[in-house]
Amino acid sequence: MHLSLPLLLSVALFGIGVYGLLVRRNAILVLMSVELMLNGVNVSLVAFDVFWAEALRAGQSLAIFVITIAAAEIGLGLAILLLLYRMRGSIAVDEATDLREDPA
Amino acid sequence: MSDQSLLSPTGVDLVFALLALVAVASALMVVSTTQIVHAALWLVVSLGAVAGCYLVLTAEFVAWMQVLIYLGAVVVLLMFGMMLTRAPIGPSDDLTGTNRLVALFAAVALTAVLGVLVVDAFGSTMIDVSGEPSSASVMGEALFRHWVLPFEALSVLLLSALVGAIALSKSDEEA
Amino acid sequence: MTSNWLLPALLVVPLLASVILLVAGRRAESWATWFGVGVQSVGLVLMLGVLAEYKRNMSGSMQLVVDAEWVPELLVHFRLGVDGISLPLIALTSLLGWCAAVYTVRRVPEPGRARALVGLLLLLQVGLLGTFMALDLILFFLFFEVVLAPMWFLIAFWGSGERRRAANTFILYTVLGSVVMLVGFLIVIVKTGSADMVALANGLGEQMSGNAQLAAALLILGGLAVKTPMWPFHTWLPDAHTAAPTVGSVLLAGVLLKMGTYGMVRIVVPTLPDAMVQIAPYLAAFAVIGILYGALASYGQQDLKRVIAFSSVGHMGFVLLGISTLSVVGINAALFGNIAHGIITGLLFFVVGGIKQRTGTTAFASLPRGLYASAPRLGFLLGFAAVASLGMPGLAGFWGEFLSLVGAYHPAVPEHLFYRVMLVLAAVGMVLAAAYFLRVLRRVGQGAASQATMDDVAADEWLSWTPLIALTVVLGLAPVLVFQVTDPAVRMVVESVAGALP
Amino acid sequence: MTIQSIDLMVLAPTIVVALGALVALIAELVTRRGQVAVGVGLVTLAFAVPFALAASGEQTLCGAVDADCAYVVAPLSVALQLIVLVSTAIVLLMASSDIAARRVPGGEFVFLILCSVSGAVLVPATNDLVTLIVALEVVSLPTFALVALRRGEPRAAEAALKAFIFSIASVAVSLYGIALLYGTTGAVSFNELAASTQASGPSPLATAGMVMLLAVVAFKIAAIPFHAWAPDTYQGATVPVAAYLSVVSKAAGFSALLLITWTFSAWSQVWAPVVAVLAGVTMLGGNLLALRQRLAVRLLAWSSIAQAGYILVPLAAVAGRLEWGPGVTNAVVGYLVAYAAMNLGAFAVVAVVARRTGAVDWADYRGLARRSPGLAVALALFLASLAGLPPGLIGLLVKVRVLIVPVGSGVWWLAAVMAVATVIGLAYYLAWAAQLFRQPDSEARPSVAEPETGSWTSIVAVAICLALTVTFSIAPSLALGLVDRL
Amino acid sequence: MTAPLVMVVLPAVAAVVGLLLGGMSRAAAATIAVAGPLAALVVAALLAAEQPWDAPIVDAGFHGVLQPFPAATVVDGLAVSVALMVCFVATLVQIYSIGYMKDEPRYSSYAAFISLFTAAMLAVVVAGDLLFLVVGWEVMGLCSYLLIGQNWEQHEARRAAVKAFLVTKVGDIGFIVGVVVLIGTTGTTLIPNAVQAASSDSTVATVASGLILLGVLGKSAQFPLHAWLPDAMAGPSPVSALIHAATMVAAGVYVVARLYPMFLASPEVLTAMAVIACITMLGAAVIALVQSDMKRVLAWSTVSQLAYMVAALAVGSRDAAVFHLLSHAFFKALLFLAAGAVIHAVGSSALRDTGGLRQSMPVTFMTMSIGLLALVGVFPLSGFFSKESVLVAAEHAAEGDEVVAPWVGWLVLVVAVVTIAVTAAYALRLWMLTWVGPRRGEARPIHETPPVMYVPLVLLAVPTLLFGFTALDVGALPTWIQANATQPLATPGALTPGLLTIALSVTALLVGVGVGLRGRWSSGIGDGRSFLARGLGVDAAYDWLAVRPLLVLVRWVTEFDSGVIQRTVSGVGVGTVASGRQLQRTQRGDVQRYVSAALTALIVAVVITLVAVAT
Repeated sequence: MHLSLPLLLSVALFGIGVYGLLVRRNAILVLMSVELMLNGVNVSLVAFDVFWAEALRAGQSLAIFVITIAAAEIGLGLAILLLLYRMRGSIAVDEATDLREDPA
Repeated sequence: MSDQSLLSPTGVDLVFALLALVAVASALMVVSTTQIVHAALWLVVSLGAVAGCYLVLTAEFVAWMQVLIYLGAVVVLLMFGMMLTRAPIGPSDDLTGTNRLVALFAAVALTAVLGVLVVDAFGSTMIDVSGEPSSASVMGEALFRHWVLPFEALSVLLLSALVGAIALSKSDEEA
Repeated sequence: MTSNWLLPALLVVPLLASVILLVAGRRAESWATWFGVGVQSVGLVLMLGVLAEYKRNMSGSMQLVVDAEWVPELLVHFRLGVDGISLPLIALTSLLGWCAAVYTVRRVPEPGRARALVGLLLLLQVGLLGTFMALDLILFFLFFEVVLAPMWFLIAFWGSGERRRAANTFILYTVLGSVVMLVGFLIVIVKTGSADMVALANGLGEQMSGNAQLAAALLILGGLAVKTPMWPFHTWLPDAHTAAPTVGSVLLAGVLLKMGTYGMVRIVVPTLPDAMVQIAPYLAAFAVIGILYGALASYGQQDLKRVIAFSSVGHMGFVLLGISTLSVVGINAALFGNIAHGIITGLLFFVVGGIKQRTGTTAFASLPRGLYASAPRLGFLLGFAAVASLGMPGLAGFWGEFLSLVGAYHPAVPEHLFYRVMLVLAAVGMVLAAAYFLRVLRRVGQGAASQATMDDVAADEWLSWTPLIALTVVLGLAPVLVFQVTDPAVRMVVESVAGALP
Repeated sequence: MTIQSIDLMVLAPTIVVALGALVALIAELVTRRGQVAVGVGLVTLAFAVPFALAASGEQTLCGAVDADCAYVVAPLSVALQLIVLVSTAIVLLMASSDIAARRVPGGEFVFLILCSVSGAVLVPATNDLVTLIVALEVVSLPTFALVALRRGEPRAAEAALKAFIFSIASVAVSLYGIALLYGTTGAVSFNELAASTQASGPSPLATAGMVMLLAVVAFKIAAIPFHAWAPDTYQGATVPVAAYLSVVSKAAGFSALLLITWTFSAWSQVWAPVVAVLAGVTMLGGNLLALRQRLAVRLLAWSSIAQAGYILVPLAAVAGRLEWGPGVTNAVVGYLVAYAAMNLGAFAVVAVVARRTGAVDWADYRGLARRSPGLAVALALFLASLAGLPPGLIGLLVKVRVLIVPVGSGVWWLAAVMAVATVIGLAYYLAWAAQLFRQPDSEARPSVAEPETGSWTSIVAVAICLALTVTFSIAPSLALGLVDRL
Repeated sequence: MTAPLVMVVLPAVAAVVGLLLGGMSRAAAATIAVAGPLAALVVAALLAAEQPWDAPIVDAGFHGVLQPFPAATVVDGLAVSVALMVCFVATLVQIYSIGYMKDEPRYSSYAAFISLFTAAMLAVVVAGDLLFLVVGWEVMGLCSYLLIGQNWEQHEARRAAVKAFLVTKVGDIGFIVGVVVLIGTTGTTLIPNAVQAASSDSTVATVASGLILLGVLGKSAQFPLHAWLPDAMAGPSPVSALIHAATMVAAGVYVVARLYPMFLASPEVLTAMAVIACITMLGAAVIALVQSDMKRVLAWSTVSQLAYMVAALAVGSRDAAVFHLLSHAFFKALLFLAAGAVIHAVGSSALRDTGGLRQSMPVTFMTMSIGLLALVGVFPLSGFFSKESVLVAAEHAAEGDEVVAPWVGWLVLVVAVVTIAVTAAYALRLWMLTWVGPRRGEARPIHETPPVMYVPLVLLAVPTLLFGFTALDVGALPTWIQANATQPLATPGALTPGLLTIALSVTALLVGVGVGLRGRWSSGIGDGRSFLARGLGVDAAYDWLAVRPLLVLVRWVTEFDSGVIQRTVSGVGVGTVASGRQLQRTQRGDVQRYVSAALTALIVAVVITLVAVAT
């Protein structure tokens, strides 16, 4: 099959993830967008892995690691945003601006 | 592998393209829907489609991992997160911030640049997906023969994420 | 040689002393100033030791050399030495340091904190002496920088008026200069693989390509020009002087400025002769602009300290003019001018500081008239220092300026006609210098005394000022005391330029 | 299925640290005393140091045969490991007071920090992109928890969230870069990649991948424009955690950058200009933004951004006539060593002062020389070192060492930018130092808290940093020649 | 130490001692003050008695510029004769000052400055080295500043002092540069060697002597740098006597005489000197005619008389110039001291306050009359002979016997003769307004001055009366002056009067006296504000040509400094901080914007790198 197909899928997922990351206000939606980005990466990795088909299976191995990393990140991320929710009563990312420059 | 033009699709191509279309469309829904819960559902669809793609690409093990971890764990976690933060069930207008133009620009630019580059580099490259799927045993061998170190490091990562999450969730009660 | 410990000792003694003051805690406040005098006296004795060990007949070569590898990664050696070019400046530094210490005993400026003040003065001393002793480019740069922080503290904490602003301008401007200089140094080091100033001067530097020499020379000169200060890089000086406490001004004008011109003679001229020959006429032009500009600007100032500060711009212009001739006479004149300006302007700032202490101001608008009447001795010293500063023959200020002119008549570079025009303009500057100093005397010294009497010069002031007064006269009558030391070394420097001349 | 034969001794530093993390967690659970965890942490780090030093020459995890082994130690990596281990020990000393005061849970804190360290010790010895990116994640992830672990500070979560989001975004970008590089070369191990890059020039796709790979590094070292999280996060975190982020986390970032640039040294035309621009923008921007800071930690945050810019300079200079080599790495490592000592010192003083008086604002430092002369003098020295002004000689010398690289390779504009940036930097360091020695306000605010138990450990941290800074100033070769000595 | 050096050092020591022991008793100060010049006088006399001397140059052995103090001295007739005169006048001035400055609180510094002044003048006189010469030259300028400004409580004195210093300093630009040129081209600082070398090259001679002439114009108060001298009368009268008769103004003429071979090598410079001298000579005399102040009359007279000397130098007769210098020193010192006595008695130097003092101050009257007669040039007083020698020299030049063109000789001759008439007129006017007629001014008892003041007058009257006769013994004075000279100049005998010149001068004198007797002088005293009285507007010219442009420059520079240079520097600082503030606006706390910026930058970096790598 065409290598470019999975690659284009990967690019599309990554791009969509970037958009969501930058635009979604709810922190959980942001986390979801990140998952999309990582999936984009993984599609590439798997496709290239198939393409090169080398012995170490580096692409697929990394894809598995990325999935694991994503899980860990989501876990911790949720903990952080729950904390945020406890502190602020909201998980709107763009409202968490207590820490900022104060150009007087 | 023989060089073939992008415009002469094979059967596998069509299957993959369909799955990809589903994945992309539902991904778009994830980032644009006005209901948080829907977003989670669309995410499930998208990730499932991607898992299908992996299967087409003969990456069997990765596909199972995708289903297990993502659909089984991550999405569930996210659902819990929604519940705990009392996410509204109905549609809400304020899910998208004011950053839309910049975000759109960044996303489109990134997609365009990478898309052009990818097509430029591999536009006519074919891959062979008729071979033996890389099953759990294949991947396990690769992982434990060569990727022990990152694997072990990941265990530290998971553990620390776990402990961190626990510590954070109890941190205020003790204070 | 057995007396090689002298130079390191000159650095270590004040350094240790400042550390002692640092750790001594508040109980040191009571004895800090006396301690300072003691340490500076030890320094003076060590200095006499250096003078005794110094072989005048070998003035052209480095003496009392100390050399130890320090940071091999940067080719830095802890390399010290003294020759005819540096000896007078080292002596001047020791002397002015002593004078400042004596002056401080009874006159700690507001807000007190004698311990910190003395400690900083001693640290300053380390940097100043080190700069004049260093024989390694990086080491030179380090000592060059050591001076900054103490001086900044002096101005920012013991100064008056807009002291913070002035201190910040001082340090930021001069640091910019020294960073630029550092880049020049690094070019030299990278291109030659050596940071040894002696080796570089003895031909290693000339091996650099023309463009590299030019770039390095421009950068180094640029950095040193800020310190000198050369017009138009002088802006930090008047503010710093106006704000600085008396001892700060004395050391600033007396020694700090000399680091710039010293660096030119020590490093740029012998190491980068080809470039120097190209740059020299431009340097001369800047020097002469500085002379005229300094004089005119001095005339327009409304504050005694600013007048003297701008006069320094003019005087250093003469020094630069001397250097720019690249001739034996000119460079000797420059070195002499350095010393003379250090002594005389040091004295001027002491006296002006005395006036400020008594009247609380240095602004013409509020200064009482008739100092000659209200405090005749102080008035006399003001007149004496002013007259010496305006280049009266028979006093030290004259020789540097006059011989710069002589040097400019026969520069080592080919642009003779240009230099002669510069010569005439510089001579005009000498007259203008007379004009603004007479204005000062007329405004401050003369006139019916608006304040009946004022405390005249006190004993401790006499003690700290007398060496300067005496040297002003002695060097005015016997400039050879300096020239016999500088001349052989200058000849070595000029020799290295000779090959670069077309 | 044969498990890869591994030489565990080579991996010992990482293993020791990871095990130590568990021990610390358990010890706290058992004893219910956070200080015990700190003690375990310190002992762990002390154990790890000789293991790290034991590696002589170049060793791999898999024995000498396998050049593609995932873990390779060389003097350069040992030096970086040492920086990480010693710095963490100092951070633990600083944090000990927080733990004693129950501001943070001791066991979890030490566990998380040691987990992160195990990654940081791993990073400089990794030998492929997969392990590298995983190790970097191991460094990062626990730190977000550490940032959020600050009881009684409502903004801690916000601080952690910012770092977290920034981190996952940049990691995703870098992962994509890795995917692209893998796709174009078919390799992830550094040796193969190096061979492949030497064989052919960068294709457009590889170029894009290369640049994207740098994102995670830029995030870790907080280089502009990947810096914006740093000031906010530092401010929200406890001071020791901020110190950890600014030194250890950065050291890991630079370790990664060194490995990446070494691997792709044949493609320096791709990354060197990027790094150069990064360096220039970071130096200038960091210093400019620091100019008007009045909160101690925030100022140090911007300062450490600027400092990262300086450390980038030698690598950036590879854009000119210079090969990647010891001339570059020694400058980077030398600066990192000095930076660790002086920056941790500054943070340590801030920690002590904040704990004693609750002071976070600049104005609270006014008259510190009166109240605690020792602290004031130490802070002044650290600031002078950061500024590169004697008596902070080591700070000056490493700047010289760094500056000499672009001068030697003819990247003039970078040298010029560094010169200007240094001058701007001087302004705020000095302004802060001036505060210390000013007369205290007549209406000085009453000190919020009296000296607490356990704050002596922070003082020890200050003392260690002071001793290191002074030692380095007297014998700069210890820092500048560290790699050559290993 | 050599005798000439001792001569310089003795008064200098007196000055230093006087300054250091400022608080000592008045008597001690006076003793030291008189002792200095007196000792120098003794040394000078001993030196004179030693003639013939061994070597013309007493050399310290150094010729380069980097020498120990450049103390080479010359001992020749020229130096010794002038030195004798200087010491003599200075001693008398010091003695006179004891009385004149009786009520002066700052007497000791005053006396010390006079001693220093004497030392400086002696340094100029005996200097065998250009640098030594410069030192004496400049210190003298300083002392004149200090002494003119002795009464610095008064605005006039302050102004005059600064003016004297600055105007002469302007001339000194030329002087210094000239010396630099001389040293630079000849490579030596020894005067005889340098002069010899320079005179062999007419370009160098012209440049160097032209430049040095500028200094001479300043010091000797020649047009256009003369305007300081009349104002300098703000100083005490003894100071005027010293500065404006015997020392400072003479120094200019003396230096030309010292460097004369070089000047002779440049007819252009001599011609310029002649023209300047003629303008100055007649102009100053005419101005003297309308002055309302006794001392100002004498001051302008000094300017005019100095022009005679410069004219003599211009027409090739150094000896005539020196002759007139010496005789003028005596009678002008006498006149100033006498005027001082009158002021002392009357309390004012304005001619409107004098008149009819003949009976009350007989000694002063007699001596001042002798001085005025000498000034006018009445036989057989010294002024007659010395002025005749100048006329004779001009006549020689007119006949074409000298290096300058004949017209120069004619010019000098004619102007000098005319000036004699004017001189006679203003001298007569001064005499009549002071001594004859009714007493004007406030009525107060007038007494003769104490002996300490009138004895010096008498002592000065002696050489005024008799010095001229040295010219009668054909060749005696020229021989003396030229004794031991390194470069012998004119033929002896030129100083004796000639028939033609006697006829001309006597005629002119009679005309002048006639005019003087017919004038109704007492009516016009006191306005002193006519164009003439203000010195032909030279002050205004200074003002417009030098002072105002300079002040404008000062303003420009000051404004440029604060407005451009300083503002640039502080602008950079302010701009830096401001840009920091602008950058702070990018840090609003919204992490999504942070990441947006980072990713956008990343995309830009990717694109740029792609383009850069591709090209």
